[in-house]
Amino acid sequence: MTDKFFEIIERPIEIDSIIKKVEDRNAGAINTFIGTVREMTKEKKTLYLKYDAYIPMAEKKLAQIGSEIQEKFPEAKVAITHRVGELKISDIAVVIAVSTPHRADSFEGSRYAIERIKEIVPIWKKEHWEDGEEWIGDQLETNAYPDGKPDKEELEK
Amino acid sequence: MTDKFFEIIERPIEIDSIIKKVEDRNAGAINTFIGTVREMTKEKKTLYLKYDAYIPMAEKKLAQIGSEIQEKFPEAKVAITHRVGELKISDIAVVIAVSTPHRADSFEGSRYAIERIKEIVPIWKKEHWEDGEEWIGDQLETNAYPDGKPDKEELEK
Amino acid sequence: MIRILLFAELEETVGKREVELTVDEISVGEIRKKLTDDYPNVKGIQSAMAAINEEYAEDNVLVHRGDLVAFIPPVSGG
Amino acid sequence: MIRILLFAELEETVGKREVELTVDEISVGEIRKKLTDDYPNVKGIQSAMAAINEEYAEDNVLVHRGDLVAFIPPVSGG
Repeated sequence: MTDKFFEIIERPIEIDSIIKKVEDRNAGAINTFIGTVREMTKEKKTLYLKYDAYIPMAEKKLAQIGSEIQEKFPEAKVAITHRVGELKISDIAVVIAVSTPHRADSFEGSRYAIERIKEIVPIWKKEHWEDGEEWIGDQLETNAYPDGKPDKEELEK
Repeated sequence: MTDKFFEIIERPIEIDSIIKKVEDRNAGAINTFIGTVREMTKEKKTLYLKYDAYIPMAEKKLAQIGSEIQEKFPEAKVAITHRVGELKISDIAVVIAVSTPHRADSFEGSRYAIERIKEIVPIWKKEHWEDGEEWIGDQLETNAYPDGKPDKEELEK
Repeated sequence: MIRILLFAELEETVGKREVELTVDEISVGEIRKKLTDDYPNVKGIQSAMAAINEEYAEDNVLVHRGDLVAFIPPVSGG
Repeated sequence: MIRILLFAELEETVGKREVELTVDEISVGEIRKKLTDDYPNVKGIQSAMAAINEEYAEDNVLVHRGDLVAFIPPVSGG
């Protein structure tokens, strides 16, 4: 783990070190979102995953997400680390930490970050099941972009 | 740190150990809320805090909050630890961890837990400022209970 | 005997965390009144919730010998 | 020379992560078409976003010698 607030790494993510990055004397709240590898999705059983990324652009886009959160909450501190490579069930894929003076903002910032990652950050997941493998496309639970592409307005943010 | 999912302790809280309690092969998301001691509240500068609790009842009420979350999200796992005693700026007062298969539910469960703690869990905070000290009453940002009391319906949940 | 626990500013203004009542049966509301009579300096007893044996209870509930009563000022954990 | 990066199923179906074009100027849309011509098996190039020098760009934007272009299939991090 390094001092970088927005990072793509190949090693396991140390949750504590991400949280430490956003500590602040005027933070009363830190919200942390941890994305883990789930075994069952509907009826399908995942054996393991592989994440790949366009690393320099992905780190830039993570930093952009941090700036977007700070536009709304100027006192927020944000750190995001995403892991790439082969991950097994229960391994941590991403850790987001957002500190703010008041708790509601930390929840909102952290939620915004994970949705935004699924829109604009060039990271891809390949699922390996018992009966095959597939690169997963747009995973937005919200289905904001049914065609899998952020729209023009989003990209210019 | 022990194996108890709902706990009041006097020692510093180890975040990782709380998160470990909610790990699950079918969790894709873990939301963690960390409440820390903030230095400035409006114009007032906090020097340190003291938390006190009615410990056996507080642990029971934390467990009740966990059950309430599982009524809504049966696959959720919940762990909450609150610290009591003297805490200084940036010390961690509470850690909530909620794991669920899908991310939206982990955010909702974690948010519910912190709001509910401020309603029904018998824990009190005494602020120590440069110019005095005071037991803090109802702190709900939502102001759901302007008289500081949960209403009857809430209590019977 | 009925044990009564006091917390936060109740404890501070009464000067102790625990008081005892030697009655067989009494309502929560009557205990509240008795505490105000016995400890005129007590602060916040009216806005405190009561709990009997670690569950919240309203003023009309009866407390019996052996029960543990607690008065819980507005909470501020988190 | 213009470097073009391919990811995920683009990389797999083309068989390499990087290809090069020896032109001075070309639009993103024209690169997209050229990849389809050169690699008939390529999958998902139409639904991929393009980026020039690590910023998203639309099909009408011109790419110049020395630029780094990337085609980014629908992302699935998190």
